Amino acid sequence: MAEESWGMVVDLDKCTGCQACVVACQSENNIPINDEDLFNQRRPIQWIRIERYWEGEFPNVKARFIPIMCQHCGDAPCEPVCPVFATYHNFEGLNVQVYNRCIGTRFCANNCPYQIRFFNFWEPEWPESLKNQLNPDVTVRSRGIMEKCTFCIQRIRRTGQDADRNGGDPTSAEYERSLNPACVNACPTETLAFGDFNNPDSKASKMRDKDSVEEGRAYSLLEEFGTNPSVVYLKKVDELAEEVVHG
Amino acid sequence: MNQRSLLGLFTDEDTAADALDALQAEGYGTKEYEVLTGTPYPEGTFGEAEPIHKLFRWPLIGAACGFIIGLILTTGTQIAYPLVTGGKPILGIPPMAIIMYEGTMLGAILFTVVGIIFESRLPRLFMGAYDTRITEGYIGVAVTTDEERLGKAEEVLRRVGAEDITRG
Amino acid sequence: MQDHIQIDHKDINRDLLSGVLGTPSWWLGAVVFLTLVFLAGIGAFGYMLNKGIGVTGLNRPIMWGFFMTNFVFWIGISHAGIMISAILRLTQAEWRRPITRAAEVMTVFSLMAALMAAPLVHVGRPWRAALWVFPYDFARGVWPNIRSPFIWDPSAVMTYLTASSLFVFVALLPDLAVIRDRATGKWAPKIYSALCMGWRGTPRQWKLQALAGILLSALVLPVFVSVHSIVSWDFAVNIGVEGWHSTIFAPYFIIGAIHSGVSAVAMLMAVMVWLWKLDKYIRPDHFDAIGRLLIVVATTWFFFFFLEWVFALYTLEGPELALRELQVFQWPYIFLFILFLMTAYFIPVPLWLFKKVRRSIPLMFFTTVLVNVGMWLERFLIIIPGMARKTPLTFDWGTYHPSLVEILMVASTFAWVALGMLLFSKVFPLIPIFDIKEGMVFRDEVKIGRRTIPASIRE
Amino acid sequence: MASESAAQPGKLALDTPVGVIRDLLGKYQKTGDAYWRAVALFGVLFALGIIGFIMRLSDGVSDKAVWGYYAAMFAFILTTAQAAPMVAIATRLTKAHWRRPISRAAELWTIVGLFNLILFIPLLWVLPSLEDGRRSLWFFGNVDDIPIYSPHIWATLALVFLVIAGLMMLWVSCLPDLATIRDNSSGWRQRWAKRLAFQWRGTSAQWNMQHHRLGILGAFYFMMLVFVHFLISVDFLMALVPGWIDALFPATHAANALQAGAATMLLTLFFLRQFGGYKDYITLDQMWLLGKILFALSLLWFWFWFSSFIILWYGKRPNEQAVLELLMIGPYLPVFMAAFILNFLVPLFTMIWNPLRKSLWGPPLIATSVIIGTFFDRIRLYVATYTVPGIGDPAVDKHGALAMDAITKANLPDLADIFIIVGVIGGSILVFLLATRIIPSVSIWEQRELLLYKVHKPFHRTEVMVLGKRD
Repeated sequence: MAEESWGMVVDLDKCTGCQACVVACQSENNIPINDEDLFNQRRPIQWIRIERYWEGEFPNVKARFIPIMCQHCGDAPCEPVCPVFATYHNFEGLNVQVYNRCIGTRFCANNCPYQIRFFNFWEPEWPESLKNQLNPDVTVRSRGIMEKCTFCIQRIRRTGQDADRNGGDPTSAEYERSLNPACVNACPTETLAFGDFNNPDSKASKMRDKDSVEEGRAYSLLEEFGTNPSVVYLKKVDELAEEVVHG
Repeated sequence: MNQRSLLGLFTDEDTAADALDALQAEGYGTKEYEVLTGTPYPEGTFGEAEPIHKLFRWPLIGAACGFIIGLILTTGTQIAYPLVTGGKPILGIPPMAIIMYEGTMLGAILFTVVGIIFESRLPRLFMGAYDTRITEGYIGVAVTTDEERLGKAEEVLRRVGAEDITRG
Repeated sequence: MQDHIQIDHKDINRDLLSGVLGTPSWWLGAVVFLTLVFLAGIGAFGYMLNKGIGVTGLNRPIMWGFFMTNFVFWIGISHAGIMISAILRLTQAEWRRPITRAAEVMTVFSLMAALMAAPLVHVGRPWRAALWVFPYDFARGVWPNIRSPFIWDPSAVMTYLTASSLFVFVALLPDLAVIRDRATGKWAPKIYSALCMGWRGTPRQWKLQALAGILLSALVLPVFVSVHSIVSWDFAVNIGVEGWHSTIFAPYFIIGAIHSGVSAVAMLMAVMVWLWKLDKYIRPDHFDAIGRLLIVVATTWFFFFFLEWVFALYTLEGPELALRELQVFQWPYIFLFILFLMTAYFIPVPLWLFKKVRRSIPLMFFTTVLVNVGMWLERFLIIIPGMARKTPLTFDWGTYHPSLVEILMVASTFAWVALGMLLFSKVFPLIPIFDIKEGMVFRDEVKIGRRTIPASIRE
Repeated sequence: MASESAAQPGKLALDTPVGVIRDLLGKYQKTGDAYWRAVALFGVLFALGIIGFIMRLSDGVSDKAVWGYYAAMFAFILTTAQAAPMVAIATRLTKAHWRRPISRAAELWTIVGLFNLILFIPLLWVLPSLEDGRRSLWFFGNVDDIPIYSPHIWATLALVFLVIAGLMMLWVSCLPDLATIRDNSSGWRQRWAKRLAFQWRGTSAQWNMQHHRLGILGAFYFMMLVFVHFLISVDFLMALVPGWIDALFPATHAANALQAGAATMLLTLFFLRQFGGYKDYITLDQMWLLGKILFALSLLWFWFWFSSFIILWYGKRPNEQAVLELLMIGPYLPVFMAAFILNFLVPLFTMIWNPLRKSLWGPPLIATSVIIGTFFDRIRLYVATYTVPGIGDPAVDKHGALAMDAITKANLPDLADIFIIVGVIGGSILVFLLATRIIPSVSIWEQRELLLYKVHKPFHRTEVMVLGKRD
């Protein structure tokens, strides 16, 4: 079995907070429509979300954006607490969620420091017009279970099959578009890069290595939890940083 | 041979004790007579023989069984379908210890209860001679013996001063 | 300390079986009312089953709410029975005699209430939880994950439930015999004589009965400690939630459980005195003794509460401080927090210091009710704010408003326990008859000069 | 049992007050050779300890690593000798009659507290101040707000109060006996007893006063004990390890102390019975009941340890992993295993065995194992902790979330350490031995009081013991 270790790199320097990734994710993964009502209930489902933080004092206030999706932690706190193995760690370094096993204790959601696990409080519903755009490769989750970013595992699998059929390495550049999760493909500024961290010439590895080695921008979110995530963030290069600090 | 039983009722402890002595004097074995009370008394209040029991073995056996079951359950289930979660070992000792502990205690308690019921010679299908006044504070001396020796016992109990005598 | 009343066994039987052989006038009404409340909760549950967890007030950061709070609360109450009967049995405290049975029975029913409160109700797909977690599901080949505290929970709670039920049953045997001898009618005598398995009251049986009390107590105590520890680990293993990941949780929850549980027993004693007119058996002395016990327990609990806080601040971590700030300074939590501190410690304990208070039944009832209000709030304040201030990602901080459904179901658990106790009291005596009689046999006094000191016989 | 010994011929009737007084005073006044031999032995050990201490001093106090064993020994005495009085206090508060022969022996250990207070002094120089950036209970963010030596100050004060409370308690509980000595003996004993007994005449007012003061002082001693363990375990232990955050630990430290205290008492009783000649007073009852308490506390040891362990093990944060590595599974694994076995496994599997539990030699044997276990426990805690570098470097101990970068290897005792170990143990036993000559090691008045409350009388065909309980 090919021992990939899927990972993602998020270059915060490039993120404009345009939310394209969020929309792409919604349509790719059959995520129910988050209408105003759901937001008021604080129950929207966004496998990837853009968190916006204000930084600095007026006049030089800055909006900081950080896209947060499932970090697919190596030592995921969410996994061991599930009584029914609905979430576990697979051989590709993915933190997989088996909807069919899930009974909805929401324990994993509590234990995830990144808060990227979402509970289906209601039976998901789509307006008639959108019924036909549901992605056939992705299960429609029923109510009462947890769900979260899968790194678009359906795309990974399909690419793997294609690669087997036509030959070639699924992690190589030729398959990049079909391998990439929806959010990565949708990102206009190439903030997000996806790939196999075990393959040194995959785009993700390159970005990570270059930045961590040369510029030392690479870090992972909430390191003090020791979850050892598969998502690497690259610090924002901020020429105004000094002013912000002293401003 | 067929065992019959009869019961003498006494109002106070000392007469009951006398009755036991008398029966013993008449050559009745300790197996043949027993005191029935509606409340616990300090051991040997009536000079009766101290009951022997093996209750303390039960919980130990139960604990052993429970522990083994717990062990099999925890290791077996995890090995049967090994899934890595949170980088923890498939056979993590601490969680296994918890469930094995519960199993051990459950086994110990179940066996103890069975042991208690068994050691107190329950359930008893045939009550034999019994009187509801015993739970009203009377003290009963029940004699269970062969048909022919029963009359003698009855006469002894009367002599000592039984309130009432019933045959069962 | 115990004042002396020697009561004829006839009268003891009559008094203590009044609830069983006869029916108090208020009984039926109470049962009907409680049943209605209980059914209301069941209805709410049905509605939730139909619509989904959405009908509760839960939302993204706050995934556990009233149900979990209530679950912990009832587990806590359930520790009363064993605490009282086991520990007092082992320490040969004479004043335990009238209250052990009621306490143990409360243990059983509150454990059922706990099972009602969380494990099945609060999950997203109860029908599957019932099937897949407990009992084990062999069909799918994949077994439950023993690394999950939610597997430790059922194993511990089930063990405890089994143990405490058997504990009650064994201690019931002699009393069942008493009822068998008194019961009238066509079926009652048969049923009771079947239940007491032909108990006759031989020395052997009595000796075993005494041994059973001690041995089972000794065996149940470790279970009782493990149960609440494990329940506390449901929370403490979470590194994701602020303020939960603390090593002190197990002892802290245990002592809190004992605090609320023993208070609940005192409450129960008052109710029994009032409803069944048992004041001849449950004396002011008993309230006095339980009051003293409560002072110690409450203060120990407060020490652990203090420790928890010290180490929350000791870490000096931003999120932790934010959580504590929410817990203590922000509306409505500030109100709840003050109410909790007052009711759980600062009103009752100073009152208990006075002998007059300890010996007055209404005051003890009042204070112990306060304690239980406080301890319910304590669980709420531990569980909810932590999730409301989860992790440094302030973007996702939230808040929680319980919905009517949750409130109804919480109420129904209270109704359930009360209902259970009432039904139990109709078929079995709430005060161990043989224990009372034994107490009178084993009671004696020592003469020292002009003074007679109450004494008890030790073999 | 008093009545049994009365039955034996050629013995004073111990169920009469006079008999008790004569017997106990006699035992208290005559001193055998064995005693002096013991005193000499432990005196030598103590001298060794002083030598070891001087050798230590030559290394200076700048490097706290070398003082690890010294700190461990201080903690060891704190957890054994200074906790032993709890046996007297707890049983007295619960009005248990079986305590009467043993409460005095327990209270005598408070004198050893004085010895331990002296042991504590050097640590004040060894331990870093708050300036060095270590965290402390008294330090929330800003060093300037509070004196940088506040941990030292508060801990010292608490310890002093603990010792004073102990000595007060001892004195109050001695008053009636001192009066007895004053009236029934001669020589230096009578003279100092006269001085200390003040005007004790045994009026009911005095008895009342004594009864209440004993209760209050006992409760106070317990609170101070818990508080001292709290301060020591946090400011002088946990605070030295970056990222060691264990809210339960102070309670664990105190609980271990209760366990070790009970064990200490069991051993004390054993020796008093075997060599002190108190066979008629210290009987199976005391051994058995105290053994039961020790058993319960041993289970408590495991529960507290596991409650901490499972959380750190499950949490898997870097700092938690490092702490586990340092204290349990790392270089000190053998020491920890020894502590675990001797403190928990041995008591567990021996005490469930009835014949051993209900014997005169069983409980003391288990107590020995517990005491040795406690010794190892202190070593793995203190020695390991004191060898941790990084205190004083804010970069390491900035956040509490940060872990130690590297685990240093186990620190083995050198000659000085070994001298200190034997010296401290010898010294405390020496102090206790000397104390038994000054104060009777079985309380006379409590024995006499027992005669009033304990009656053996026939009950129909059997004999029962009747115990009176004054409220």
